[in-house]
Amino acid sequence: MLAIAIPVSLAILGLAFLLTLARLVRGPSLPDRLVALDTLNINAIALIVVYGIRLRSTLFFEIALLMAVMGFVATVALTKYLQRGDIIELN
Amino acid sequence: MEAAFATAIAVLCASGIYLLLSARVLPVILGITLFSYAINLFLLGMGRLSVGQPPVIANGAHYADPVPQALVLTAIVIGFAMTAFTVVLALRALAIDGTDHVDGA
Amino acid sequence: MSTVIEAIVCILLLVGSAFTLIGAIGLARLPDFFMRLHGPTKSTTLGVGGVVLASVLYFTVHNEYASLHELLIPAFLFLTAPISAHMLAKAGIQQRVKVSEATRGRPPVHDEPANPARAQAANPKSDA
Amino acid sequence: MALAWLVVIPFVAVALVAFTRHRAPAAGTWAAFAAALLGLGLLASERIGMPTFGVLQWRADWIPELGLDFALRLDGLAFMFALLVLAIGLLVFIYARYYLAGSESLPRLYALLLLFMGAMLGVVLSNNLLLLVSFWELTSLVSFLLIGFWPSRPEARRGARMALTITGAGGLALLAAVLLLGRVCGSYDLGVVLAHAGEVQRNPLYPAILLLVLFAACTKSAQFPFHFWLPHAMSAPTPVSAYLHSATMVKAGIFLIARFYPVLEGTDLFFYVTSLIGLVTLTGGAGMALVQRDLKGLLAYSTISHLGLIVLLFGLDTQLSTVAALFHTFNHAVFKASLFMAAGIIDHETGTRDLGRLRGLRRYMPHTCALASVASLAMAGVPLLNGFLSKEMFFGETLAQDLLGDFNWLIPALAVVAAALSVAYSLRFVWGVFFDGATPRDLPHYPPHEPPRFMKLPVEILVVICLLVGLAPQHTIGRMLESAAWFALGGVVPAYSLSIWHGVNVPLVMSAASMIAGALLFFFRRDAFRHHRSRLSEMNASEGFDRLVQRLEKGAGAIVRMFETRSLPAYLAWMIAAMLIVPGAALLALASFDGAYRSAPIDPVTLIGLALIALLSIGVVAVRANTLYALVMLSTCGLLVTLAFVRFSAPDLALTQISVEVVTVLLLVLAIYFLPVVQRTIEPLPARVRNAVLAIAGGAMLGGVAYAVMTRAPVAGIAPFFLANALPGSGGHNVVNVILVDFRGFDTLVEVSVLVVAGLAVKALLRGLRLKAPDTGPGGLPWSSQSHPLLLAILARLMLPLTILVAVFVFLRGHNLPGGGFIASLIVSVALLLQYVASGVLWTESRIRINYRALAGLGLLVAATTGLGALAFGQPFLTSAFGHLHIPLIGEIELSTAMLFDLGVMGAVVGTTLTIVSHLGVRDKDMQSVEKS
Amino acid sequence: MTHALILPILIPLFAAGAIVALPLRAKRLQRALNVVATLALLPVSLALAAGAAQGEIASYALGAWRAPFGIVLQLDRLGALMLVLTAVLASCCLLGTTSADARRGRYFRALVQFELMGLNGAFLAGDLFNLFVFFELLLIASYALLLHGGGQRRVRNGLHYLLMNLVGSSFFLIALGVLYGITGTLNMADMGERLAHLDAATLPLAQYAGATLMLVFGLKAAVFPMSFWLPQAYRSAIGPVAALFAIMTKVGIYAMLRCDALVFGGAGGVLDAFMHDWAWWLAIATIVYGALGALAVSSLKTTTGFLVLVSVGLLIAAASMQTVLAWSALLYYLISTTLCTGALFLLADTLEPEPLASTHNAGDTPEPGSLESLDDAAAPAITPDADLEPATARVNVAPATKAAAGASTPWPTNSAAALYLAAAVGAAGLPPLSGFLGKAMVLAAAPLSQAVVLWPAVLISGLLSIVALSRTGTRLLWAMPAANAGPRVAPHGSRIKLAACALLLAGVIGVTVFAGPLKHYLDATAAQLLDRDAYVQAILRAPAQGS
Amino acid sequence: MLKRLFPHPWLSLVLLLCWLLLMNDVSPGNVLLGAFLGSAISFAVGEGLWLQPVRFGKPWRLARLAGHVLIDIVVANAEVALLVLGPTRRLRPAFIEVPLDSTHEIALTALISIVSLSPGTLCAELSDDRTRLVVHVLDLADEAALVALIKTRYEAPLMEIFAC
Ligand code: NA
Ligand code: NA
Repeated sequence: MLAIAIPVSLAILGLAFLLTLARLVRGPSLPDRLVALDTLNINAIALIVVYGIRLRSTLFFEIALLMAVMGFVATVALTKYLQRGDIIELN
Repeated sequence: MEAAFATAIAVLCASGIYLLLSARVLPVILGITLFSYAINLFLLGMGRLSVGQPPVIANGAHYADPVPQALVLTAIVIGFAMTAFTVVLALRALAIDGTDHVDGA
Repeated sequence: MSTVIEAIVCILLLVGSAFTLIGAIGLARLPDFFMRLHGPTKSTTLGVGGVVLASVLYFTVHNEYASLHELLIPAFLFLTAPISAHMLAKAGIQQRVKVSEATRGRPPVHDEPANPARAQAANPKSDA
Repeated sequence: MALAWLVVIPFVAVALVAFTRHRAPAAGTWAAFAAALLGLGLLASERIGMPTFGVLQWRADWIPELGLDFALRLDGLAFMFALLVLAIGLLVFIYARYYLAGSESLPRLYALLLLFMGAMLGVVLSNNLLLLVSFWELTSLVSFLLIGFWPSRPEARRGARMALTITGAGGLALLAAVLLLGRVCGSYDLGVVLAHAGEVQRNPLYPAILLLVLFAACTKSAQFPFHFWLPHAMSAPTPVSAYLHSATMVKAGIFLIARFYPVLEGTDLFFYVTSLIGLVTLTGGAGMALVQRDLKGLLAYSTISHLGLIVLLFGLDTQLSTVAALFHTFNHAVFKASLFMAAGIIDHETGTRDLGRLRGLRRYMPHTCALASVASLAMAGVPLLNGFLSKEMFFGETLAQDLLGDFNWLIPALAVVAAALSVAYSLRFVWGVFFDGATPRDLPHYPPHEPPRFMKLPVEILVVICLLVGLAPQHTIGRMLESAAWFALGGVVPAYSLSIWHGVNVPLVMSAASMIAGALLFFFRRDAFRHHRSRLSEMNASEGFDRLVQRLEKGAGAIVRMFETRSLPAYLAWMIAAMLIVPGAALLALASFDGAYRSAPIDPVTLIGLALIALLSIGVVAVRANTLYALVMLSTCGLLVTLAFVRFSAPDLALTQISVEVVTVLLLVLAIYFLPVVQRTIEPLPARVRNAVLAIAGGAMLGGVAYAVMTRAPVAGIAPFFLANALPGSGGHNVVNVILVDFRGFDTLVEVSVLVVAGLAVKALLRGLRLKAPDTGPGGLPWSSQSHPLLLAILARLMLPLTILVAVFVFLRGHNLPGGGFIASLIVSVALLLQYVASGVLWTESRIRINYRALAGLGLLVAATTGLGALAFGQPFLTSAFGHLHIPLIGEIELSTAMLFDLGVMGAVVGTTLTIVSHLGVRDKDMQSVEKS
Repeated sequence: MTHALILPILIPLFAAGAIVALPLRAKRLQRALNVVATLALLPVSLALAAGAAQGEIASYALGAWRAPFGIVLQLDRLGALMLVLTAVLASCCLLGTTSADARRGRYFRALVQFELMGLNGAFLAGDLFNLFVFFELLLIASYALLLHGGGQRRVRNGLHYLLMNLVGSSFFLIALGVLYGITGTLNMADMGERLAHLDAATLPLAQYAGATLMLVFGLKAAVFPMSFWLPQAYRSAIGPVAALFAIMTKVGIYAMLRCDALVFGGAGGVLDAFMHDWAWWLAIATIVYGALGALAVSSLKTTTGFLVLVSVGLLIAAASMQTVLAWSALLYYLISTTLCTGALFLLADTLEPEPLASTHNAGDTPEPGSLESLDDAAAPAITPDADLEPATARVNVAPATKAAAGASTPWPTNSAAALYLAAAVGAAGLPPLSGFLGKAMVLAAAPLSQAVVLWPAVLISGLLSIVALSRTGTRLLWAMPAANAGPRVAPHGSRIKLAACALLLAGVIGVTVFAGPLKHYLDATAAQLLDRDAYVQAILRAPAQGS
Repeated sequence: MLKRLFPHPWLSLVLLLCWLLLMNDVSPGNVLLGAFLGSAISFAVGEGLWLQPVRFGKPWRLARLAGHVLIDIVVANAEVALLVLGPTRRLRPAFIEVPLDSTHEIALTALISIVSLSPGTLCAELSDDRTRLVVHVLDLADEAALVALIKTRYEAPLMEIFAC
């Protein structure tokens, strides 16, 4: 059962990844692309978790965890740039 | 697998080189990054491709070659140092010349 | 691994994937930025949530050992996703993204007045 | 040993002069005299003990592997030249003492003259050809300094450089010739080379050797077409001209021809080239001498002409001509040195050397007049003086030679012409300066008077020698000449007689004819001048040389400018092209890129992923003009690379990639704030085409090589050892991490140093950095007025402890699971940086008081000190130890020194990362003003 | 095993770490650390050289992991020689660095120590990747040092230098990857062993990697056509830094020799085709380009930069011959040219001082055209000198001028001129200094077929160097600029710079006088270098160390 | 004593919990290590970096709220999934303003997070004076009802929990 579900799941996630990527490319605005980038990060987490199940390996946990912990920082930086320009301000 | 991997490296490398040769700072930095992606993958490939065999000792019998991975890690760190240096130096140049042209003209 | 558990894992996997896909579809086809911004939350919450639950269940049974650490992944996402969304929305507002005409109300804009501080620093030739 | 002293003494004297130059300038003078006298004494004492055709040798090892010894040789030829160098040197020293009386620069002059004396003695005494080249070039160098003795004069600088360039070039040619000779003969030993004459002439390299030697000789001896440096060298003080440019240095070329004569002569090439050069120089120089206005210029061209005469004599295909050459070398040295000194006296006392202004000095300085007149007549070849004798021999040999066949008459004819010119310019010198007219016109110093008594002494001595040699040649220099000729001719001296009267013969008639013609020419000189000035000034070779040098400089500039465009893209393009073409050539030999090895079949998801990597990288190129979009593309590409690392069994790489990616994005976002928002593509089309070609070729090659290697079966190298020993040897499951902190921990240590340097460099660069802050954001939209959204600030703080916890986890587990100090440190860094982003620098730094730079240094020290610990146990640096600690209740805890090492790494990385990023967005000036208040 | 082997790396590492960790105000301590650490390298490297002179190849297995698995440092005659050279150069540069120099930017002392660490590490590395890492260290430190003092020219040239080398390092990694991919090892001796037995089908890949590697080293050494950055980069560095950089190009040469001999098997090995078809001609092109450049520019630093290219060309030409004779000649010339160019760079600092007023925009004087416009004809309308020829002196020199001239120290002094002369003689390869001997050695070592090209190139380039240096020298030392009539005043710190320069030149004279014994050592060095089996024995078959 | 060791007990507790989750193992050693880290990290961030002191009034209210939120998320996800997949023209997007009563930083943050996490609503803006929340709604049927829902179902319990 899993032998089918995992590939299907991977395929679905892959499709989601592609659709998100399409938004990234289409834009049209910069915030649109940033949303897509942010979502790609989350999609990647899901992909890695499923891939870990497929390999029956827990070695990928740290990767997914790190993406969850750090991924948003890039989004924050980019969005803050759109708002304020300078992302590290004096005060 | 090898062919696809090599193709990806090739395109990454080509894009990287093209950008490296740009006349402005930012594309050059982007180019450095792409080029280093290509090289990191290339180095990884030099240990041959292996799937699902991370070099973490468990009960397995086969592991991916850990050496290229260690090399890539070092290369990434050094690349980061160099990129940071380049970026700030480019800013310094921008502050002096008022242009982001790599030649200052 | 019992079939039941395997089935549950499968369902969780598929549900998670499906919601991720729905989020992506939303992102792809919703008409304006703010509406599209709703998409990722599905990927974040039920999408990753489902997949992670599948993982927890799978490894717990597979390794015969309560493997809960994957739960930290959605936990962190739940913490961080709202920041992302909030910041993205603010960025969208600041960038004056097009808002679907059907939208009721308009977001408030907080423009910086022509900033003397920024202009003052404009001295490109000086390097002292 | 005495030979060595002969060469060394002048250098010792140089040191003495240099040391006493401030405190006791007079001591320098005495040191110079003493050196010359001592040298003369040594030379004489050595010579007296030797048979006429004897050879005295001395050698010491210098570089035996190169065949370069400090080997000296005194034979007849060397003796004659050494005698000239020392004797005229001594006279010049005396003369200079008065010429530069009271000047501060007198010690400098002595030092340089002594230096020159030593170098010149080295040239004539060398028994090793490489040594000879060394001294040869040293003479060029010293003459450069002497010509430029008064550096504030442009013509002195110009003359010095010209002389150095020409004679330096000759020296290089001589080096080449010597190296070739060494190759042919198997040794640089002069004796060996002289013994291999036949082999040298049979060797196909002979023409090259000959031409190189002649080139060297001609440059040094101011032969056409390299003669022009000599007149320009007249900016030197007159003692220098007397010494170098008449008696010694210009004779080095003559010496060289004489020295190599046994090896090189005997071929048509030798005779034709040498005689032709000599002939042209002889006549041309004489003609130019006649039209000079400058007294020293006249003497300079006359020197050129006489040197041409000597060279011509070497080039004539008779044995006796060589004897004549050596004879005239001696004679010329004597009378020309005295003439130069006389000219110097005139210059010294009148303040001018302009032949147009000088006249009638006989009345003011009769003694000098007498001396100069005798010397001039010697130069003119008047009987009873030494010049006459060698000129007679010369005429005789021009008749005896058989070089030109039907045109044999040409050489004697031209010889007579040149002799006539020589008579004319000699007359011009004596008559024009001392006799013509009653009073001199507007002299700078008036009235002129005789110089100090001892200033004339050297001239007197030289004039006496002219007379003595002219009257009793055989008794004065007969033996010396014979001995010198014996060595120049390689052991055979033809019969000749040195006497004043050989009866009425053709040479005597030629002499008489030239005298009369010369007198007539002088009488009608004004017409001749008019005629020549206009023609000859156009043929001024020195201007041609200057133009050549200028053109060379300009041409070189143009060529260099073609490459050194100061354009980075061009430089990179060159480099990448080289990196493609040169190694690519090796790939042509590759039979097939495709090896047989395959890892695994490809699956669709991976294929799509790899395709996306490729497409996204192209995307970055496509959208590079749109800064932020390109950055987003790049991030996405990085994300996919991360996934590729995951897919290809490299979890540690994935972790590193993620964390570095985040920091890089922060860095780049900080940077693009200051960069122009829209990046128009500014490269012209050809550049873009070039870039595209290089890019595609580069990509193809890298991909091809990757494919070629990956499809070859893996080699069992060092990896199995790591996999086998990570756990038992270092106590870690994660082999990659064990490699980084233990097996190859040293790399990591250095790599962290790299990072620390980057941090320092960035901090240094940020200091005083003032950047223009854009008034509007992307799309020309105004910035937001809300600087720190509440939600972000709160969540950033909320995340901090959790993130640190994760970092600790990643750090501790790194040895066994993906992770490690570097990744952990980036996690901490990002968490801290998030505070900066969320709340600003001041807020953050009022709460986190860490000196990041010091942290980085400490981290580095901790890591290094950990490595040092092993030394205490007799183990090499960085040897790790690990152990399992059993604590009741808690269980087993693994401790490893590698962990401490990793901790140091972590400190260094956190410190560096924050050093780099945390202040990038803040203008240094603002920061400083805050720090002050 | 002696731990002394690692001291040349550890001393600067600890010094640098401590300097970074110390608070900024502990200036004295930092300075003391810098001095002690730099000077300590002299006895250490001399002791190591004394050991290496015995002919043993020493190795040091870091972390007690034996070769080829762990990283080993190796010390042979060549490595020892380079260590000594570096220590000597560094000590002289240290002496030639005024506190004003150090203050012109930040972290100067730490950066110098890191640079030394990188250099020494590169000379000791027995592992190819370790060599890469040390290369990166010495490069990044050099970028930072190059920028020391700031200003437009430095920043712009620094950016170019950095990016060139950044891309170069990427190619280093490519070569390294391929070599690992086909040999499975990183230790150089081991890699050499494995390459020697490589199957023919894979050999071209090794040649590809080898050629790439050599070009990367060529980039560091500034071989044509990757040399265009160098003159401007060196020109913009402050004197002591540029002087220290005199060794930078030599690191590239060193790495070429090391890798060609140890990894690729020297003559008859993997790189034969590259050496003959490419390295040789690129070397000749470098010589020609360098000579033309020296002729085309006027500033002393730029001229010296181009002379560096000339010497690099000659060195690579010698390297491509792959014989004991040629390599020993190469090494001799390498020592000589390093010391001479170092001296010239130090001199340039005092003879062509940057205006001190604005440190940041210093040296940013606009230059018409893309090369420096030059000519000493343009510079000086001659001012009266106290020492005119008597004929004119009495008329032209008013007593007032003399008094004015005596009031302030006239600059340049005789000693500066003498030092310039010696350095120029050495750099141009004129007798009797070592530059001439080195050139003669290389020329003598060239086989006839190559001599046909090499000799004219070297001799003519030598002539052009003479022209360039004499022109520069006459302009700087003989012709007073019209703008500030009257004697110039020595820039601050000239005296110690001259002293440093004199020390370097004393080294040159030492190398000249003791050329015999030195050449003996170098012959042994080259012979050892080309004897790969000795390395394999000493490093791979060494008795196990540690536990 | 305990107060001294754990200046921010809730934080330390959360950290301990996270640590145990991270290690995926509840051994005494890990608990001890987790406790140590919980203490050490809270000390490290304690000075100024941490938030206003939190006083949990009613922990069980927190659990109930969490349950509510989870259910809402699942339900809303399903609803929104249909909206997304259906014809997009029928959607009724809107920006609405929600007046706020709570002032506690964490409570506010939690509220914004909850609103944003549940599909169909998205917090776009918090007014500078922290009195109003601008929420974007994907498909707004009844503004007043939604505002009331947010205030009663989420804000009120949060205010209770954080005792403000
Ligand atoms: Na003859
Ligand atoms: Na929501």
